[in-house]
Amino acid sequence: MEKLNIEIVDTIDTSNVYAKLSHAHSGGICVFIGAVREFTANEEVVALEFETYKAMALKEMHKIAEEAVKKWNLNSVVIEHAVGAKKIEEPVVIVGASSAHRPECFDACRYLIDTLKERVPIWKKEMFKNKEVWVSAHP
Amino acid sequence: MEKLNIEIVDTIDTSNVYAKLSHAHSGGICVFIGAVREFTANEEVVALEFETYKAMALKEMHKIAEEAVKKWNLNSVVIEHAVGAKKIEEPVVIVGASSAHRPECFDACRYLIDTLKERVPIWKKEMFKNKEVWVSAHP
Amino acid sequence: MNVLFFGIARDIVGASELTISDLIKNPTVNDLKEYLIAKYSDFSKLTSFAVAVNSEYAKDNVPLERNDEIAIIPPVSGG
Amino acid sequence: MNVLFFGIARDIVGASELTISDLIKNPTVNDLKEYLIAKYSDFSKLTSFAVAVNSEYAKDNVPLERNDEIAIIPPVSGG
Repeated sequence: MEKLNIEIVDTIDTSNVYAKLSHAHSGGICVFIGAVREFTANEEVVALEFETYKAMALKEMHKIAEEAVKKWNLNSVVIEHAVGAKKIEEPVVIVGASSAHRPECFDACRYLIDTLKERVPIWKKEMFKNKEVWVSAHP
Repeated sequence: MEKLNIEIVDTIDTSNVYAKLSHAHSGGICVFIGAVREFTANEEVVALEFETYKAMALKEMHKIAEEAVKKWNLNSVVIEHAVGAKKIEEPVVIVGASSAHRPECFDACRYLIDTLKERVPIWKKEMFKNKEVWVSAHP
Repeated sequence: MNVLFFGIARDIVGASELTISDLIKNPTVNDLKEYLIAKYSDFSKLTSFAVAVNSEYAKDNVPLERNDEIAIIPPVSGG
Repeated sequence: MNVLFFGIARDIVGASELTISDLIKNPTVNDLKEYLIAKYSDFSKLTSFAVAVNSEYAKDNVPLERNDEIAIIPPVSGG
């Protein structure tokens, strides 16, 4: 039975992700961590703030995890996203996939983060020195 | 200046890899962990043993890291491989790449592990119940 | 009918939840979208927005029931 | 000339280091490979094997010097 680790958290703990993905039948584990970078389009981001529609976000994250398990025969999946204010270098999202061989865990991990960014109801506001912008809201 | 974290170790510590890859200019971090799986070609592996030609392995790992930094403009790289006897579920290798955006860190991480497996002088012996086999030695 | 608003949608209506009583009878997702665009013109400036019914994305032709949990989902930007 | 042996190469010669004194004068990497295959036939059964000179892969035409660190590298299998 595969293990799904799906959470919305205040702070991402990167230190225990291996324990969540380790599995006797897994030879490969791939993890992606998204963090706050200092520069966006040459303007200085002071901070980011994330909010979510939690019930729906967890439901979508479960769907994405189950799609990936089915497609790549994964033994374990992690999808965790942080909410609240995040500073530079803080992790905001961690996804990971655990499979028998390495091509599958790489492809699955990429799918998890790409699909999370497309579908999961989480919104990011970028705080610059003089303005605040909801990312992707406008064309 | 990019940070390179290149090591041959007795035991892989997966808990501090984020600290090594975190960087103010990195929005994406990708990590691959290779571990001992229970089944190989339907025969039961009892344990694995890794040995290395350490001076040369470290030199090759540095070359691979520098190639990846140059090609994908990475801010930080991790390449660590364990030696000695390893049991099922133990990590044997961890590689990671940190970059401004996520496509680069995924591609770089895949390059690091694929190229390590091709070039770095490390040898794996599989211990089954009744025999021992140097992996890939024979056609 | 109660409707939840998130992100920039909340900023546009100035509330995280509204009780809407002047929608047409037996409304669909599309009717709600048109109602919001007519009442708050800033919705037409968004890249797009979706409606979730009971915490799942709902297509334009889905009917809205009185006890559904309805939410306005502006363009997501997690990760 | 001292030569280091790793992995299955060490098992074939039965030692992790050999001092080889009966190689031709001014040998190249290729001469050392041919010497090993002639003396230990199991080398010809390997998928392949490489020679490292001063801890870098060396091509067949590279000359071997007396003070070089020379190593036999059977097919690698890390990761």
